[in-house]
Amino acid sequence: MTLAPSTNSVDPLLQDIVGPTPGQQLRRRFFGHRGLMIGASVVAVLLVIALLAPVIAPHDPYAQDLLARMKPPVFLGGTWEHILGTDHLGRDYLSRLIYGARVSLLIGFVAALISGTIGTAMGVAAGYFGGRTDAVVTFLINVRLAMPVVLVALAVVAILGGSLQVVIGVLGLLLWDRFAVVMRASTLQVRGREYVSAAQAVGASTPRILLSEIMPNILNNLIVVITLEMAHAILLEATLSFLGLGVQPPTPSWGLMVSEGKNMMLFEPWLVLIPGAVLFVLVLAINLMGDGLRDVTAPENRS
Amino acid sequence: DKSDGTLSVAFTKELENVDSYFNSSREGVVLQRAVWDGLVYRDPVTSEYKGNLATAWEWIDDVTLEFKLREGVTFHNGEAFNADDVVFTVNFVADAENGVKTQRNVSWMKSAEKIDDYTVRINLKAPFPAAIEFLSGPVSMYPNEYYAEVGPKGMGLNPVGTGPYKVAEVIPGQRFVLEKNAGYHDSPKGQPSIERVDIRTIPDINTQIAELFNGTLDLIWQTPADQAEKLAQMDQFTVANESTMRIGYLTLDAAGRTGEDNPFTNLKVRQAVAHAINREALVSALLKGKSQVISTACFPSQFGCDQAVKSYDYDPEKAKALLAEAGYEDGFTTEFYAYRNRDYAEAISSYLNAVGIKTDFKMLKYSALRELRTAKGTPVSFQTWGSYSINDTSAITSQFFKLGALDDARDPELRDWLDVADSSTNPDTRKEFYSKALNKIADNAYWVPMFSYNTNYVYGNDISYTPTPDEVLRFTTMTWN
Amino acid sequence: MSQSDTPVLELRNVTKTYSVKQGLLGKSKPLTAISDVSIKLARGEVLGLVGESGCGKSTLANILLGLEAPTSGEVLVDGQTLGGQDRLALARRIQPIFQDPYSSLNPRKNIYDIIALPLRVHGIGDEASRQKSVREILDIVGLPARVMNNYPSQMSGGQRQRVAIARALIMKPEIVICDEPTSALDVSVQSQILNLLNELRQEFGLTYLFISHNLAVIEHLATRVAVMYLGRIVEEASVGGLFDAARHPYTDALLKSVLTPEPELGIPDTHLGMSYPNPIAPPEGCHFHPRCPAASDLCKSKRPEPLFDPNGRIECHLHSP
Amino acid sequence: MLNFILKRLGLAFLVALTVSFISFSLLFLSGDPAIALAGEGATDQDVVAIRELYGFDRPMLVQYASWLVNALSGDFGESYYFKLPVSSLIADRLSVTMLLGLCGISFALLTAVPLGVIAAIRPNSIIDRFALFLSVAGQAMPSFWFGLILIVAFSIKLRWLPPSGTDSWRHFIMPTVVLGYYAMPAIMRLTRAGMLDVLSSDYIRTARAKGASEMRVMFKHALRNAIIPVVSLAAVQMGFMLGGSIVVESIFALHGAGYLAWESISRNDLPTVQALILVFSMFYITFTFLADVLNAWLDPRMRSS
Amino acid sequence: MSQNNFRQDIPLLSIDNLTIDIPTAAGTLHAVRGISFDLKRGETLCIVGESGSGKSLTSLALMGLLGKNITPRADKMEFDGVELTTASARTMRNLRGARMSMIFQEPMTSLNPAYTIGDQLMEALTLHGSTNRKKARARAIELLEKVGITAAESRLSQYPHQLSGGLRQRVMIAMALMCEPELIIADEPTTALDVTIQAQILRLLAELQREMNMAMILITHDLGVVARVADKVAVMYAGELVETGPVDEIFAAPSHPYTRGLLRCIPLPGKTKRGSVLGTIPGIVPSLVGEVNGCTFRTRCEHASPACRGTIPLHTSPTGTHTFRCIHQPEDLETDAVQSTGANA
Ligand SMILES: Nc1ncnc2c1ncn2[C@@H]1O[C@H](COP(=O)(O)OP(=O)(O)OP(=O)(O)O)[C@@H](O)[C@H]1O
Ligand SMILES: Nc1ncnc2c1ncn2[C@@H]1O[C@H](COP(=O)(O)OP(=O)(O)OP(=O)(O)O)[C@@H](O)[C@H]1O
Ligand SMILES: [Mg+2]
Ligand SMILES: [Mg+2]
Repeated sequence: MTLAPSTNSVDPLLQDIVGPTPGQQLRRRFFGHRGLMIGASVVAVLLVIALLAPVIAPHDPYAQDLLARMKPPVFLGGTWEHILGTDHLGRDYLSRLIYGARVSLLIGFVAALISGTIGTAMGVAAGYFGGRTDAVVTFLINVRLAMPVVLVALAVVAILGGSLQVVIGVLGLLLWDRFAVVMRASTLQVRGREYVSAAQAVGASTPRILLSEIMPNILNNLIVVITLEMAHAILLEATLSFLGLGVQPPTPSWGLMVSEGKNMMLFEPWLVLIPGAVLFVLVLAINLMGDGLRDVTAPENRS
Repeated sequence: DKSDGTLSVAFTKELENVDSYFNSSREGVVLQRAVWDGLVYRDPVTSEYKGNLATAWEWIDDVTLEFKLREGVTFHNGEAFNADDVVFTVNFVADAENGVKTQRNVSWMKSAEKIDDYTVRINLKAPFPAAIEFLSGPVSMYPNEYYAEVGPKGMGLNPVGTGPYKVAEVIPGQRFVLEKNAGYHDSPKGQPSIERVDIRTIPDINTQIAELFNGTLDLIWQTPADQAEKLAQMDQFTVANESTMRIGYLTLDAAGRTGEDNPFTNLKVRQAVAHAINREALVSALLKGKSQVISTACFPSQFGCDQAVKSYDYDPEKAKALLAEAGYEDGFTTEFYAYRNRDYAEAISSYLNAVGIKTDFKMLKYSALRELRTAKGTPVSFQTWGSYSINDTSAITSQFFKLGALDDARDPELRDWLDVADSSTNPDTRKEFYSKALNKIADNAYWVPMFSYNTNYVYGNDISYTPTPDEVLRFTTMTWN
Repeated sequence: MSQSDTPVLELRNVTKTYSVKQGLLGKSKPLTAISDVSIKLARGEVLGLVGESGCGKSTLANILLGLEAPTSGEVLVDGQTLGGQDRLALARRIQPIFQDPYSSLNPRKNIYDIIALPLRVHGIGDEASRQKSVREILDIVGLPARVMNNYPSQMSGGQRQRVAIARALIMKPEIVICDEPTSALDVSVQSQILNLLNELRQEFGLTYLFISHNLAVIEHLATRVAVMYLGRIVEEASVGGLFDAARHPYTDALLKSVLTPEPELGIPDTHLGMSYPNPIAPPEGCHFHPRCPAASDLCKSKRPEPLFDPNGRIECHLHSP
Repeated sequence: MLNFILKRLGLAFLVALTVSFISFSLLFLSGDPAIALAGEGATDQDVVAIRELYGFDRPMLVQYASWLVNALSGDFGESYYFKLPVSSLIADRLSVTMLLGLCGISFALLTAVPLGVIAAIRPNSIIDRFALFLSVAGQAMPSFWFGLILIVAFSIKLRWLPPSGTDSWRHFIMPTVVLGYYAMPAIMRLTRAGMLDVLSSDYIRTARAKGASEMRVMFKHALRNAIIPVVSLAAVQMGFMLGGSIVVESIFALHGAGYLAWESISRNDLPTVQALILVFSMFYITFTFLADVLNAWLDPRMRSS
Repeated sequence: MSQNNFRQDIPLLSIDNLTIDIPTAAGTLHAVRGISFDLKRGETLCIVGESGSGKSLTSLALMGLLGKNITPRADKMEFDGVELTTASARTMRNLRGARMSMIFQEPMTSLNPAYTIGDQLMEALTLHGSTNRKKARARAIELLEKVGITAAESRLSQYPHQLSGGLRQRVMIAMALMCEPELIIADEPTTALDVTIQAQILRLLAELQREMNMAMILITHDLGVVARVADKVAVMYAGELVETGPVDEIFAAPSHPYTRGLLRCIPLPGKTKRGSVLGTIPGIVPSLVGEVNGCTFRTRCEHASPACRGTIPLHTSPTGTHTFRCIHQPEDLETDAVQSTGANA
């Protein structure tokens, strides 16, 4: 009785009883994850470039000069006037790449947002309400998965014409499947937890339970899927543009640039290599970010 | 290769049906000229008409043509050629019910009748001066018994004609193998010398070039200018360039179909557009080769295509001034449509942007654009027309300025003049009225004609070939070196 | 007070049937999780509910909490059917404490938000008065006020279970449904929680339904005990009556199986069979007969009728009237 | 089991029906098919004649119903462009695509599964990191770009492989790689995750406690269980792959169904596009169905129910 | 130390100063520290302790199943003369399953779902010997009958998911016994089971052990189980053995404050007054990451004093079989009987 345990506060054995908050842990893991940091920084840099495009770009990306077509980049014997050379209409390649970042990021982001909204609503509803709702959603997911994405997207874009809005809309309406699948599974998992029953037993309304008990606990998965689907949308847009049914010229899209450069691929391979490489780096960075986020948020989800 | 006597050729587009009445593509024309013959033949160099399956012909009246047929000609399947074949073919294709795809090529004919085994008459619906031209082009003669049996589908899979080449194999859309017709009649087309022609569809130009490098292709054509230029720098290939009848032009919504207040209803705006575009630069930087800047709404070699019309030189300042006069000091924004040659269209739209006409660029599939133009019209669109290689102004100007669905000018006076020119049998009257119409089109800048197209032919040095300006690949005139 | 004869909580002939699917697309079959269960809870008593895993204890608790609707039968609170009552009103009177202190607290919320949730849902008080209530209840369950800003992951199992108790009690309910509240805890922590529950009951006059498979705990805490087997209550009696003189062979086996820390005693022989029945296809007759050491032919064919007597209730052919 | 198969078939049929309706209505919105049918350079008379000939003025549901009834008997109508029965057109092209898909999925499985297993056996090792990098990088590589690079490298610069065509097995190497690599990361990850999961499971500990050798533990006890989800994934990927063959076929000029699809879209060849969407969906549906049956057989828990 | 049988004088298993350190992100986790005990043939040792106290790690270390990145250290860890710390992987493999086997806690997940019961049972035998399948099958049937499974023959072709938890645990026991091992380690074999089944399984295990004269280590956190099954008891707290001794001595005269606290925590039917206040051990188990010194129980101990941070002596009873680790003499602890309540965290 002489020494009550709680007064023994300097004892080293007692140190770690109150650990860091989940937020602190998350931050620590976040900054400790190399892939995540690399991916996030690259994405951040590209984002800044995209936002500041008018300031950074050395030339007007639309200004053509038919007398200076397909000038090679500086490292292949070009001039500093056009660091990455010019395209088949004599437009500055670097400036077009910089403006292209806007297109890719915009498409990735908005398409992921649209599909995320659709998929999350479906997935959460299926997971939470189960029964018939679940059956319908599962069926819809099956139908969606059975439709060949590239083919359907191409067909729709061909029909409606390839404006930026149409491409974003088509991708947004096609890529919700993974959201629905993941959100359904996460909701199902969280729904079985006893704190949900506790909230129900307290009399909390369904919207309240969905918003304050379920959503915060599936948000991490949602964020991971958003990043991965963003990458997916960006790649798909590039593919559509490559096949000639994506966004329309003169809008500089990287996929379109590859497609345009493709014609001279055998003679001027850099026309294809440069935009493809930038596209690769962006998608790689987003994927690294998504993977990192998954790593960082997963253990928390388990405990 | 020369070693195995087979010439490997690439087509870029998939050909829908080898039956020449049921496709509308250039590739189809190439095969048509190789596999079938027409009654008449026009020398592509001299433009002189010669007898082919017919030996002589004469106009009985304005609407009746009589032909004497060549004797002793047989089809590839052994069927003999005679008046029955001509009568059957003409009656079949002239009947709209049978769904010939290119109605314009055949709809001027009413029927055919047999006079005797080697004499036939073709009856026209109305006087049609370009009849011989058409008969020397798209109208080829089919074997009546065989065609009655298999129809267009069977003809497409297993074509039979009288031409210099027999079809040995067809994989629809992918591959056609031709073999020399050893018993080819004494035709003005000449006798074939190359044994076999192996045609594959390779849509991608890079792949075509790569195969050319690898020696698995001997000849490619319609090669884009930039690539052709590079290939010409290499020793092992010959690059030949020939002009074609296709022209590129802008059609402007002068009639206000997209809205009464459309800027293009204003003549000054249309003229500003014409002044804004540096057509010389387009030709020298993008099209290259034998392309030329044109100012009339037809291809210069076409009958009646008067070149002495108003021409608009590149003058952006003047364009801006005209726009200001028209009340568009700050320019305006308009939709700009195109369906092919995205790079040309982009370059054009960029010129328009430079003088203040901001374009909202829309690239559509041909059918979608055509539907849009038919239904509502478009403010500006970049169009091209190849006239089916028919060397007559009626094949282009009359197609678009007679108040049809694609007529953006909708000028009744033009229609009347063109009607006269199309149906008159007097060449001078025709010339006069075409000239009047073409001058009015130019003065009013209904169209902004831009340039004519050209075609590149790239082939190994072991082949000799001289391409013709009608953009038809003629295997008969090719030889191994 | 008339309240003394009306039970605060009563189940009348409640049956709950789930339809379960086997495999991805298998046929769904009915599974009767609880069948024809009737119990009464008088004010201030602790009804202990024991039974094997899967016998329907949690299902029963969920029905009482309104989390599941019974397939048939009635739930009455103060003599009134549950279905007609307002869910919110009900939530004020009946609150749960769950088994797993890890999954019963939302890991994304801090302790204050977790405990204050019932107040928010019911719109009680303003933020300041809620703060005060939470502080009070934390004190009552023996947690320092500073844990309010902690997250569940920063606390031990015992502490979490105290948080769960605080959440259940903040609305001052009359009835607390404890579904195995200590079985996930180490014994050294279990006793703390049991003491706390006991204290709270005395202080606030709570009524407990206490579910556990640990008979020692039930004996320590309960005033009355109900024994469940495969969805049915097979015996019910006062705690003294049951532990001193079990009547149902299953209860008997249960009691025998309790291993007390008495080294001089060996491992008991329960004489039970091993064939634990499939709840989807329960055996004919008495559900327990395949394992019962005293089963007769009658038990195989005919289900025993429940017998009510002053000792409580028994459902066994050995004790039929 | 039979019951399972029947129900699964019913579901598959419903999915196929829905897909067919969506694809039909989608393309029906595409405007006037008569113009597409007439082709470039047709005159107004041509278009009018064609519209009447094909009866495009009927209500959509009527057209769908008649199309569906015919489709059920394998008649997808006639291609607007080729004037040939769509079914025979597709049948001609399908073998290339199927072969390509088969090669692609085999390539993906043969590289991804071993890599995933090794990565799981040695987590955090160099091989694991390499595999992980490969999977992230692989997923980021645009396949059209990858294909073009391969052509430049192996056909033009090195001249090892033919750039296009289907004449020999060498023609299939690059398309196989380009088609297959995209499925690799997912399969690799799933194998790795499945193996890791299984390896930390209690029954693996049991097997080790019995004295089983590491090889036996890995291949007899672990892989058998870890492979079950991979089978489903491979089926899904195979379905996607056939849909993704559009890009590969257009790059390598393979005249398969994917290329036909692309061209048909460009040509507004409605019946062909409709049929192709349905055919690709049917492949997906069939593969997932087969995978489910295979899984049911591989996994005793499903087998007995 | 005075048993009667001559062979049993030599311990089958002898462990001295077993230490297990686990590298983690936060630092080294000193999960098990300085554990020593001996076990003879036919003897049952129960290791009891709170969740996370290192019971399973100890048993896995014996089996050589700790995994690649955890290496146990010990002055001695001998099984029938074979030093386990230095034994080759092959030697360990030959021992495992054949001479020492293990039963795990989770009957539901410890069997491979992809193979039949028969396959898995027979594998245990065929892995270690010259037996053919037929003999292995006969042995499997024999053992299944022995563990009380009826219709053993037909069970062989069943899959694990077709059996209930109790049956699976019996299969696990049968599997552990296939090669007639000399040592069997059961890690909480009944925690997942219902009380009635627990009693049945424990009874079965004890019978078989006696019959085959095996040494058994039974791990549990249930003092009731310990009391009924054990010959010897080892009480673990936070990675250390705080008290060991013969079962009757431990229960009659628990010495370490933790052992005493534990015994006070559980309500004893018939002894503890119903509804009375139970004894408690306030506080929580300390983290073992980083430097660990002194008595780890001091944070929860009612007798704690600053001296508890220093070296802790090991007291041995006069009989020499009962030991415990504490700075206090047993007599000092005897006097204190105050029960702390739970509300002082
Ligand atoms: N949502 C549900 N759907 C289908 N079956 C269910 C559902 N919930 C419970 N069951 C089944 O009902 C029966 C009773 O389950 P319940 O959870 O009430 O048992 P329990 O006595 O609480 O068991 P435990 O001691 O393991 O918690 C079990 O067979 C269970 O599988
Ligand atoms: N592979 C590992 N990596 C990191 N820590 C581990 C690992 N295995 C065990 N531990 C930690 O070592 C400590 C002892 O674990 P052990 O499994 O031996 O406990 P136990 O006494 O068996 O507990 P229980 O009664 O819960 O089974 C625990 O704190 C545990 O978290
Ligand atoms: Mg339960
Ligand atoms: Mg353990």
